[in-house]
Amino acid sequence: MDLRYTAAEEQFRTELRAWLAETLPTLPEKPDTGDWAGRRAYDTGFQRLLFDAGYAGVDWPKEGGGRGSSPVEQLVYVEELERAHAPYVGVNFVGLLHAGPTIVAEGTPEQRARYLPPILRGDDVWCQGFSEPDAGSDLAALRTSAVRDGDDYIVNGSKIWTSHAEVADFCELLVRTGPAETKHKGISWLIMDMDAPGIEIRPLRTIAGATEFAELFFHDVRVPVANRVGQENDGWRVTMVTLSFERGTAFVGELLQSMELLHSLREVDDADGSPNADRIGHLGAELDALWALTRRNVSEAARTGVPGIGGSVFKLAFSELRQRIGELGMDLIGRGGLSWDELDGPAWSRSAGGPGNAELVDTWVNSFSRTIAAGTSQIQRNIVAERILGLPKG
Amino acid sequence: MDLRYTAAEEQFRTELRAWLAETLPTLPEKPDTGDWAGRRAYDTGFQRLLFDAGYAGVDWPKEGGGRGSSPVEQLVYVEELERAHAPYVGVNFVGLLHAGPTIVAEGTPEQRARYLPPILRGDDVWCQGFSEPDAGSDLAALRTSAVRDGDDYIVNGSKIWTSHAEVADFCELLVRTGPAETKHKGISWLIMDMDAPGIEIRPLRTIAGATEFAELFFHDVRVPVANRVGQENDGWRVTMVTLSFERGTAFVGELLQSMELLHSLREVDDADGSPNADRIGHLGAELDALWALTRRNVSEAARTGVPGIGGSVFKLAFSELRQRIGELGMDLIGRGGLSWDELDGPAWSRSAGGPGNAELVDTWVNSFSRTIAAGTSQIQRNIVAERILGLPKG
Amino acid sequence: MDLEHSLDQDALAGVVRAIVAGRFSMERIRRREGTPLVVDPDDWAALGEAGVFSLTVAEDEGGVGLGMADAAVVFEELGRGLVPGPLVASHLAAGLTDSPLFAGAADGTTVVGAVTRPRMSDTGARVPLIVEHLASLDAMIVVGHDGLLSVLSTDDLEAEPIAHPLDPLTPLSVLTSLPEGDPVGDRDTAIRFTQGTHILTGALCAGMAAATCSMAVDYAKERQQFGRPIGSFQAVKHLCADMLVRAEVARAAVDVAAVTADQPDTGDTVRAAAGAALLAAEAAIANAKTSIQVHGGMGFTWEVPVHLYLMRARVLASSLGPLGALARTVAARY
Amino acid sequence: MDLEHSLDQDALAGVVRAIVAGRFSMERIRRREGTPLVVDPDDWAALGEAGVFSLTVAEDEGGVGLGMADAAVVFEELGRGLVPGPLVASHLAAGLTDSPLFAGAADGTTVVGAVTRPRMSDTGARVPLIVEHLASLDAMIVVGHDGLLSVLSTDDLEAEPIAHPLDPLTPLSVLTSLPEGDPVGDRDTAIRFTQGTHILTGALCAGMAAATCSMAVDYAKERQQFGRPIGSFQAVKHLCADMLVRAEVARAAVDVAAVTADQPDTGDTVRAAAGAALLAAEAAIANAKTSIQVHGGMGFTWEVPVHLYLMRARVLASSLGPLGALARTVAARY
Repeated sequence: MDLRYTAAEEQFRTELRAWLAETLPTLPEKPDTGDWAGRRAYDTGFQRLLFDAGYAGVDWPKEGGGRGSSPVEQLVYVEELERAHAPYVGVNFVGLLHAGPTIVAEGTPEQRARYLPPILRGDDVWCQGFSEPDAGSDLAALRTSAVRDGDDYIVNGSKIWTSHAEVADFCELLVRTGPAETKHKGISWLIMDMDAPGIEIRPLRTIAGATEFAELFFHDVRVPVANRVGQENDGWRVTMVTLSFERGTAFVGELLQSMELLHSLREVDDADGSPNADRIGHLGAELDALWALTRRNVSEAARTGVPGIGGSVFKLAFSELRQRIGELGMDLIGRGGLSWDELDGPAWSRSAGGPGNAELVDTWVNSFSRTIAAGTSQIQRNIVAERILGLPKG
Repeated sequence: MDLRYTAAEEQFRTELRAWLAETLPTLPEKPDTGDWAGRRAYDTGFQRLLFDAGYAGVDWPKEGGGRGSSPVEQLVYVEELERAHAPYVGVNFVGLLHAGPTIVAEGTPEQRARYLPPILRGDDVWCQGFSEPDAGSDLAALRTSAVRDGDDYIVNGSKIWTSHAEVADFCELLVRTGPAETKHKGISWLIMDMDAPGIEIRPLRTIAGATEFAELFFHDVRVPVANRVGQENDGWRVTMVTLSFERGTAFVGELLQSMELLHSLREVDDADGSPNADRIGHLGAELDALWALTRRNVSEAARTGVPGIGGSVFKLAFSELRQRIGELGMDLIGRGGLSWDELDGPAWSRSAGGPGNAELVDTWVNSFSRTIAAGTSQIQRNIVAERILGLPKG
Repeated sequence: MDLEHSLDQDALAGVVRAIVAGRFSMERIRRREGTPLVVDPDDWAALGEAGVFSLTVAEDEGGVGLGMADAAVVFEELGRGLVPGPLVASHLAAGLTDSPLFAGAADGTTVVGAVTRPRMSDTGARVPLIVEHLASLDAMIVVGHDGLLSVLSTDDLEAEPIAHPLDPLTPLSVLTSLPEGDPVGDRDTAIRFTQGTHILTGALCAGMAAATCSMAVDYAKERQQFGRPIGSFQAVKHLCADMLVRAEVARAAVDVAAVTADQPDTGDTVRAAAGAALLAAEAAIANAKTSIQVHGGMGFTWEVPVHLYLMRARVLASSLGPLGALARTVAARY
Repeated sequence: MDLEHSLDQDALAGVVRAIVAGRFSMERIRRREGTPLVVDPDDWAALGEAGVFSLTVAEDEGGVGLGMADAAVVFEELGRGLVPGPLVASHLAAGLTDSPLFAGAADGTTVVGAVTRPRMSDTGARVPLIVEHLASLDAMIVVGHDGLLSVLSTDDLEAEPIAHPLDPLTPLSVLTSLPEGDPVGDRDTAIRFTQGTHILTGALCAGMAAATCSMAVDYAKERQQFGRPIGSFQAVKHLCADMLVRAEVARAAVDVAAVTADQPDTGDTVRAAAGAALLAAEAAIANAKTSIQVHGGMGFTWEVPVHLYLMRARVLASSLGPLGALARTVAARY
């Protein structure tokens, strides 16, 4: 076990840090949450800067046009971006971290040539059409249908929880091409042009009040058969392949941000005479441990290509920890937690250098999705128990 | 809703309190835990005093020889005994609270005449032979067999978790009289004389170090068919009938004892400057609420004959609360919690008027059985979800 | 001794339930989300007419002459229905018959709020003074630093509205100053006010905890995943069972605190009220959170109303001050 | 950067596992339950020979010259096997090469314990001074009120044995007095001693948490109820999944604390060590408790060894002082 980085890794870090220090001050002002066009421009603009500097697709293999970095370099990359408060991946999320890697692994040469470079350059934005209202945890129950008609599929149905649909050029879409009984054996993976006729986008308001997500409705949308990635009815496997790209770095940004938040909560608590020091210290020890676990998972990925059992363990622990940090924040600011708008005055307010009530409310409210999205904690526990511990299926 | 008692209930309380004040000082010294003969003599001696004073079988109907008290009087009865630190029901437990009521409800006139009066007088001690090593939560999987041979059953098999077997005169025994596949439809309820040849008693050591329980092994034990209570293969229903005698008072003694213990832990914590006041207050609020819930359950029983949904709710909440009280005690005394023997000195020691480390260790260790015995908390949650909330079976 | 509802209490609960179903249906109250005037004067008067505010006022003072136990029954129903507005303060104001400002509190023609005067923080910074439903209020009870009560009219108060309150059905304003007001009542009045706040806020929370439990159970019976209702999975069952336990324990605590307030020789009202408020507030928060989890992705949508219970629970809990202080009150009297 | 075991560390773990399987099998160690001499000198010497105590002593001082990371690997295995004895104190004593009393600590011929000098309680009553394995000890490290270390021979100590210790494999005595002893090392030595105690006690606990998780999983695969292995029920699955999470998080915390101690420029060793001890002690207690629950009635029998892990976890946790103090140490440096 070793916490030191190689000279090459240190150099990568130094160069990246220097580039960030030079580049970030040149970025335009952040657009408002509701300004979708502005957000697209901002996020893809930063992606273009990364591309020009050679930092696009750090985690993509070189044959896909990426940098082909090692897992440890990927860790250094996300760590440095977070510590420098660089923009999040934002609207580039699905393209860079999901659809792109899938096409790298499973696309035809034509598909790779057509779709990958614009993702890396920040020219194309992708969204995801996987979940459906009746296919949440049970994704394989999806019903959106694609029926062959000559060289096209005709797609009907709906999707939910689609981020950035308003500004997306393409959608990675899971559709049913076999009968419903075939479950995960009758699913195909399509590239859908978001400009195709018959797509309706309805913003979905969440409990956080925001409309980060949308519902998609498809009325006879034509998708060329040539846009299918993988074989017909083999889309489930294609989807799973993407998971194998994960190197244990998925939550690094949020984890480091949580540590920074806890630090500022500790300062707020100090200003109040530290009545919550036990609770803060406990959460701090847990965050430190999950940072260690992250680095272990990355170490495992560096050796074997996959982060091992640590990924599921991390997700279970972190999603519940994040909720407890949210609750601590709300408890510390009392009545201040009743407002989404910034309030002024006490140690926790932004005006006094604290984290601000708005961020704390936001952290708390959004934490409730952490134990639901991407597999509820209940499903995660089943997975841990069955796949890692080998307990029999129920 | 009303917290006042009727004049008749108050008079019952006053008389009982006076009798306890007069009687308890005359009791002999408590025997050691390991002295079974002494414990039998002590517990049955007190039962005889209760009988002579008209307090035996407060919860038994008059036709069974009991006092036939209302649920509220039963509550007053157990409350006063606990507050006066009267002896626990001890070795009379199974006879008074389980086998006796079963025979009252399901026994023949001959069985009632033969077995009930000696229980009330403290002459006969009973034990229970229900659980088996492979039939714990799944009691209906029991395998101890009873095969007809003329006027007898011949019993073979074994039982576990039998209390007071060493000093019991009779055992209420569940046996399989039908084929194994019949599950709960092939079980019969027998009265077994503990002097019958072929019964072997092996003390079972628990994690508390004590041998409160025993395993029973049966080698061709003869039990007269006349000792069967209820019809052959109808023993499961007979057993369930006993549950209908519960009026919500089962845990009153332990609950009041927990409140007293928490009070003394609060004093210990006060002596240390109250670093655990939040935790103590929270546990106190929960205990107060469960005492309220108990009285609501008894109120329900007074109206309808059964304590309603509150019984399962109470058991789930109290068994886990009891563990947290145990943990608080251990945390408060630190290294003192490493000894079963009384230590002297600090505020928590008996010599300084505290609860004493031995009681705290004992409370903690024994609390682990609370979420297991009489239906694990997992099984209890299934019951609450299915029978009270109406969720579908899995 | 009887801790179940009397027939009269069942009838009272039924009356309130009917008003809630009629005037405060989820569909109807949600139309006012995010507006400054969530309290509708007609609806408020209807609550007044049903006795919601005058229930514990003596008959010779023009009230219904019932006790806190009856009020707890009523407030549990109001909580279950997520009825918005300064219910607790208006109810307690109706009992402060010395103050001319509160003449119409009992019949619901005067809407009364409450606020605790904030302390300066250690750094000297002013803690924002947040008032609920200010635009609907006629008058306000102020709990001072000394614990004593004063009253003031809301006519001349200066305040900044908060554009995005956490609970869209509890509009908020930040007062820029808080006048002294007129003293009302003595120390005993103030103690009863605190107890009443604990018990009735607890009752609202207990009702809310029961409601979010029911919502989860209903959803779990209906929602299919993996070819079965999700309520058939043990993991979901156990979440629901734990919700029921929390709701029932909270309700028992609230009810016994209310009866103790009516029959003070039967127990320690201060301890019972503080403990009830603590457990009920925690149950309301935990059950709303668990209900969201059982609802899965749907629980995270604005459309499904379970999140409104979570936000309201935070509003009510924050009105009790730090929950740890309630626990310490119980500890000090244990 | 690599937080997985190196090949050498895997080999080291294998060596320790072989010794544990041979000399410290559950059957073998349980024969000494309740006796005053649980530490067998031959077995202790075998641990010494394997380098358990001299692992982090520099090679030029006669040690193995490895680091805390390697020691953590070894101590996790010792914890998994529930190996009894004053392992942590003896290991740390081997590094205090200034003291002639500890000459044989490294090779396991001298058995060394540790004790923290208790404060008087506020009421002036003496807190009992409990020492583990006294009858087996040759010498003892005393942590004084000032945090500094002193050493003393156990030859002339007066003590009362405790007849029924919580953990039957950790015999206890109450010292009736505690001499001053000879000072050893400076403030840095004392700080390293505390860090070492946190890390190695944490490592034992992390290994124990993993062991009780495995025991529960094995039992759940085998035990049949309602016609299925109980491990097929979600309720049991989720208990086991939570145990794995606690064990893995604890192990990550311990390992990173140990590497930080070896490479102090990579982080805050004090914070990492305190946090690791906190999480690992809690995981050892919680997993033992949960494992008992999964074992059902069998978990409550003396025969099934899972309770021994619970009792040992309490012994180790209590040796760290109040766990809240560890949390506050982390908070102060966060």
